[in-house]
Amino acid sequence: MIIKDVLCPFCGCLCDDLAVEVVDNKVVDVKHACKIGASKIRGHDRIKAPMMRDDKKGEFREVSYDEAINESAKILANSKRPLLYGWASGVCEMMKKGVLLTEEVGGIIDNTASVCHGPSALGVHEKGLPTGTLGQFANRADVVVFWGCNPVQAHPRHMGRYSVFTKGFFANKGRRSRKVVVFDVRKTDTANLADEYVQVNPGEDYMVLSALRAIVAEKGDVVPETVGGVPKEKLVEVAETMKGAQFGIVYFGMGLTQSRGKYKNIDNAVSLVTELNAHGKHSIIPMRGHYNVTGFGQVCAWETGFVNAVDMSRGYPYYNPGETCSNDLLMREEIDAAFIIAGDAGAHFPAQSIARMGKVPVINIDPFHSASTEMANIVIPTKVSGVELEGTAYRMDGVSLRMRKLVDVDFPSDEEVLDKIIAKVQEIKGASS
Amino acid sequence: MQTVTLVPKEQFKISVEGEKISPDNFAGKSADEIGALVAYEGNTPRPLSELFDIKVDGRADAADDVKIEINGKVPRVKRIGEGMTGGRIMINGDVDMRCGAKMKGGIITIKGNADSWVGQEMTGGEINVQGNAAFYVGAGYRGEPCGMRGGKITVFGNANDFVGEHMCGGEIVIKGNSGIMPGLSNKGGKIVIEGNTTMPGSEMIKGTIIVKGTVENLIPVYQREGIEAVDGVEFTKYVGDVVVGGKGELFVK
Amino acid sequence: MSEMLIKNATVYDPINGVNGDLMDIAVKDGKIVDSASGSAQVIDAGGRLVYPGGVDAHSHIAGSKVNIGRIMRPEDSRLGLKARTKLTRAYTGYTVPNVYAMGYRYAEMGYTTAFEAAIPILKARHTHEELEEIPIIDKGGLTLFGSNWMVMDAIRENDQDRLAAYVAWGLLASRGWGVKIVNPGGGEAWGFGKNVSGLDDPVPNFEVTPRQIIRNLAEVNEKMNLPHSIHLHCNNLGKPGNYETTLASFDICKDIKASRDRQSLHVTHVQFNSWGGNHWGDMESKSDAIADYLNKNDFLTIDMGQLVFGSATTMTADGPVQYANARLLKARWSNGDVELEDTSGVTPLEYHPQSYIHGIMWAIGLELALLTKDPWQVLMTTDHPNGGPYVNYPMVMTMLMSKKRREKEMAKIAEKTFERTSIAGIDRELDWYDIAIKTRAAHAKVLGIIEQGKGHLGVGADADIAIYDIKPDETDATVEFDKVEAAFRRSAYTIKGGEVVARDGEITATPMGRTFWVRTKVDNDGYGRMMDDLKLKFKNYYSVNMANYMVQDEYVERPVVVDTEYK
Amino acid sequence: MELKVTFISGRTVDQGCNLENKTSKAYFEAAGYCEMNSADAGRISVEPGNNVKVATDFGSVVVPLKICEGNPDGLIFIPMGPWANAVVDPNTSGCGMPGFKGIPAVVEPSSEEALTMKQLMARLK
Repeated sequence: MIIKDVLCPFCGCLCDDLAVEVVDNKVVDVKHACKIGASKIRGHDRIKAPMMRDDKKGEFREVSYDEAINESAKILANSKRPLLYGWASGVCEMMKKGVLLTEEVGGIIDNTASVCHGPSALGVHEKGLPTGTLGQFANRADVVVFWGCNPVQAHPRHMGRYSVFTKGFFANKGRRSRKVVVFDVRKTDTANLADEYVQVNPGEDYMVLSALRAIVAEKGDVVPETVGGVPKEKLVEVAETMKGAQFGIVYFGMGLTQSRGKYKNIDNAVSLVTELNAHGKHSIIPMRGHYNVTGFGQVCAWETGFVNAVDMSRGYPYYNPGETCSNDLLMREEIDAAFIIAGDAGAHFPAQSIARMGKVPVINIDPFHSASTEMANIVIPTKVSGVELEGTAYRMDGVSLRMRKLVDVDFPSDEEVLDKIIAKVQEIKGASS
Repeated sequence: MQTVTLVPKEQFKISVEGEKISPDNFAGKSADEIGALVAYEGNTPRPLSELFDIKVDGRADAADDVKIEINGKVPRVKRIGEGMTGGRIMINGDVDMRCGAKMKGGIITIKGNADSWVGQEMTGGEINVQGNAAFYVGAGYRGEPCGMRGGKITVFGNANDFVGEHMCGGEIVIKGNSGIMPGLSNKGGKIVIEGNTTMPGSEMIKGTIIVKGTVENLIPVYQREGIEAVDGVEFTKYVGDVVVGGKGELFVK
Repeated sequence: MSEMLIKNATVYDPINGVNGDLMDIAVKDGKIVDSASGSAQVIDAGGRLVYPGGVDAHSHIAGSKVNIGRIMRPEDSRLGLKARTKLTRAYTGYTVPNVYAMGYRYAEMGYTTAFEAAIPILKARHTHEELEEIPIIDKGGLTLFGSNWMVMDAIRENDQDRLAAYVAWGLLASRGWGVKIVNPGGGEAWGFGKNVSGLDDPVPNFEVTPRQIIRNLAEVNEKMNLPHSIHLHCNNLGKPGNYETTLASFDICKDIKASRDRQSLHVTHVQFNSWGGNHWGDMESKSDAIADYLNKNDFLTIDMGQLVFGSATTMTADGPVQYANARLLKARWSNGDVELEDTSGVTPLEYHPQSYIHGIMWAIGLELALLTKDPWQVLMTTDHPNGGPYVNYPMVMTMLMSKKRREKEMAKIAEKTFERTSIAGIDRELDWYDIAIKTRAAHAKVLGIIEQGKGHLGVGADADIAIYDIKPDETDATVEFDKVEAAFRRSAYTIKGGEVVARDGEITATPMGRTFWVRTKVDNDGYGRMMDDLKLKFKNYYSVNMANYMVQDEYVERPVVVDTEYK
Repeated sequence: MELKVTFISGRTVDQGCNLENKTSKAYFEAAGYCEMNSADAGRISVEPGNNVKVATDFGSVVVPLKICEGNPDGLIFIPMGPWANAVVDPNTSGCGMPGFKGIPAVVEPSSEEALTMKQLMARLK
């Protein structure tokens, strides 16, 4: 059987045109996907059963789901400052349950954006986000800027489907309709495909953005001859290109969010784009990583008013990155339990943070053996969303789509596990109050 | 005059939200009454008496006549002195985040280091940090148009990034160095950095930043206005940020 | 099953002509019935004011615009905090509350129904995800069609059957209740940073005019026999002098016969579109001209879009106006273009009484309601959260009921306001019956949900009832406005579907409400032409596949589907 | 022989393909290496496939070298993952985000073995 119009559960592109051949409840072929998406849908070795161990250095023993769930609930219910982290490679239905569980246990919920596009949200708090859906950019953009992102490696179909090579209603010649500019600290594969590559010194993007804003505002006379390693004449040339666009789009990535200045880079980039709207139409959009990391931000915002890093310890939400993000808390050694689900803190946090996680009980909910599994006391395997489970995901531009189920498995879903943990936590808390 | 002495019973690992610790909340209260006030240790409400040894000498009706002395380090107690209108708090050690947030009057002295957001959104009063301060000295909450609006913060050591973000009034003095981007998007007030800093005054609309040490990465959107003396010392004066049509004054040695 | 008897109620139920009668109301299985048995739960209203549950026909309560407002404004979400309880989830926010506060606060004020005013079809799934999480109230939403390529192409090619087929398909795809038109054509022009300047300014690249868009959608709306009329946000919103465009927009639909017992045109938040003058310096109120038109024509209704001083988050599918606002105010700006369909913008702002511009806007909203004779023609809204958040409705209600209350507000407002408005000279004070019309009955009538049992207390209606702690015969609302406002802020009882959901302004139960949507059968060859065009647009221009586009049943768990047919 | 450089981490296709395959050799090969240009490699006399030790104020890691001429002089790259994490800056700059890019580092030839994901994690327990 070939299942058509399948959504890809890997990156924020959330491509929805895959064709997957399933024979005897097994994926045998994946068409139209990129190499990463195909690899994800074809699958990898699974954790076969729930496991527990008291000593993180010891071996796991297989346990029943009930035992693993009850133990997890006990740890969370008795914790004063539990961190519930991950949430990005799951569907929205389970994220809602995650917020509820966080309320129930008075913990902190934080998603993978905190090591990815968290600073982009902080930039949005400062300046907003003039953006649109990916089809808008595909149909119209004649100037395409990639800043600190490398879609060839991280979002392999992005340039083909949405941003560069695709033909649109107005941009009807595809690649030839568009001028492509890449800002980066090194000449990436994406830069190799660009019409213009601007090499910026590491950590000096902010100043380059400020200089471009000044030039766009015709106040370029104050700009010195070189900014952030870029000659002024090159900045003037690029500013003219951007100003001359009928429709300009800036895609940005972790080259901005993780470099010096962090969210201020996003703040400045949004300002540049906003100011460019005095000339043509301009938009900006973060290149989100996980296929539903955007969904977590949406769910968390409508549930709590805040986009991530929400501390529910007082019964109402408090949000303050720098204070309530995972790495803030881990580096302060405040956390007394960690619940890692649908995201791999172990593989993507700095070693010093993980070492601190090593000192507290860790519950890991994941279909696969990850680096977090190595740090865990309890491991609960679940379904792979978007392959074995239906549900909602938000593309990087905030368009939500329904993930399809391709094969049946016996594992419970994240949502089912969360439901059971919530029920058990309520039972424990109810008994003690 | 009422003097309240708090001695932490342990070094808290999990942060305690100590917004009740202020002259306004303590005025006229006995040790028992103060001990019954609740602070949250993580998600767990705990009476102050469980967390601190509490001693009260004398009595006062108003915050102005209350002095709180915290003997010991409290690097995991947040929000001390929040919203206080008068009186004094003396912290004989380090203190956690948001100390003196929304403070309106009185004096807080921190003998050790202050964690981030010291004097967040304060409108009056005085905070002295004798050690170092972390991030966002005198800044605002996320998304608020104004950070500090009035009062004075002095940091005798170094401060980290984003000093005085969105500052609308008041004065901040950093005796040591500051991290990147002090005075971001400020709309008023005065920041004096006696040591070195990086990228000061971006998007400054109004206000004054004086850097007595060296400036690394002067952001490329300031108009140089020539040499001007401040308190008898000559500085190069810049005006900007020109991108936002700013009239802020940046004095660089 | 469950029965309830509300005794000694002073009832105002305008749809059934009940005007302050002292009576009992019986409820059985969630509906109003003739009488109750002896085992019914009895609530003694003690002569207090009883209204049907409030209905809000135009409010921005769910979807991507609301959520970007939340994401952009953490400083708003730190307001209005209320910790969770065993019954309720945590509340956050003032202008952009979280989904829980959204439902709880309506219920606490005696409101039981609210309609989301703008659903972009491509993002409708998101809207419904939020609607599904809003507790207690019943909901519906209006779908955006005013800058849609399918719509404009069908109009340009003069193919109304195809247009109707698309509108039907779009309502189905978005699970929408009605046809919303925002700044017709302007959303497409904004795709390249431009706007349309008026009703006869052709939309770039599509060669149709806003006038044609309004006219064709209005005609099709009536041929489809939809419960609601078209719902129009006029061109040139937010610009001095725009009242002329507004009046001309009214005229487009003057000769269109409504297919049901309702208006054939609803124009929304008209406060923002009743401005005279040529620029900010000489801006003035033209509410008199608008009200005069309403007084002479009964084919249309409007809502106020009342301004409330303080913090607001403006959000609209009118993208260009939001860019202009944000630039003017140097405020944060979010824009949200939706491919092939529409756009949106969100920007926070603060309304200051000392700004005469804001003063004039404040006055216009009230003038529209007070100068228009027929209370059924002007609904009370704040265009939440554009004019200010809906939690201020009780204050607006007292402004309509009391000249003294208005005078108290006027004392705070810049004097120049009163040279440019007529509010100071208006003596009219609405009564309890008028307020019942303006806050529930007329909303239900305008939306076309009377048949669904909304907005009234007749037998068979939903048992959505608000009891307020006020005795109409002992209360002079023109003087005791503080008492009235307090009563409206916290209903003594809010009953939703026969269940007490709030008591003295505190939530007591959190049932989930239903969602209304419309399914229209279009059975002619226009449907085939529409599908051919649609498939082409998906193949070439949409960034999602057609098979993944339409909102699935999973997203509307408690639907109320109304079927109609295109003739 | 050592070279002062700036270190960044980031995504790659192969690292993405093995995100759910982290105990495998393929993941090690996809994420456990360091890229620099050939001029820099020449400066410390290392060849592709040789191990180098990357050290920052926050830790050190040994990984094999790859050449990428897109890197300017003085810039090294390790794909995001446990190997990069051994040397990134854990401090969150007051905004929650550790320093994954732009970290001053020193790189030198090394005769030590590169560790597997499991071995790296074991050091943190």
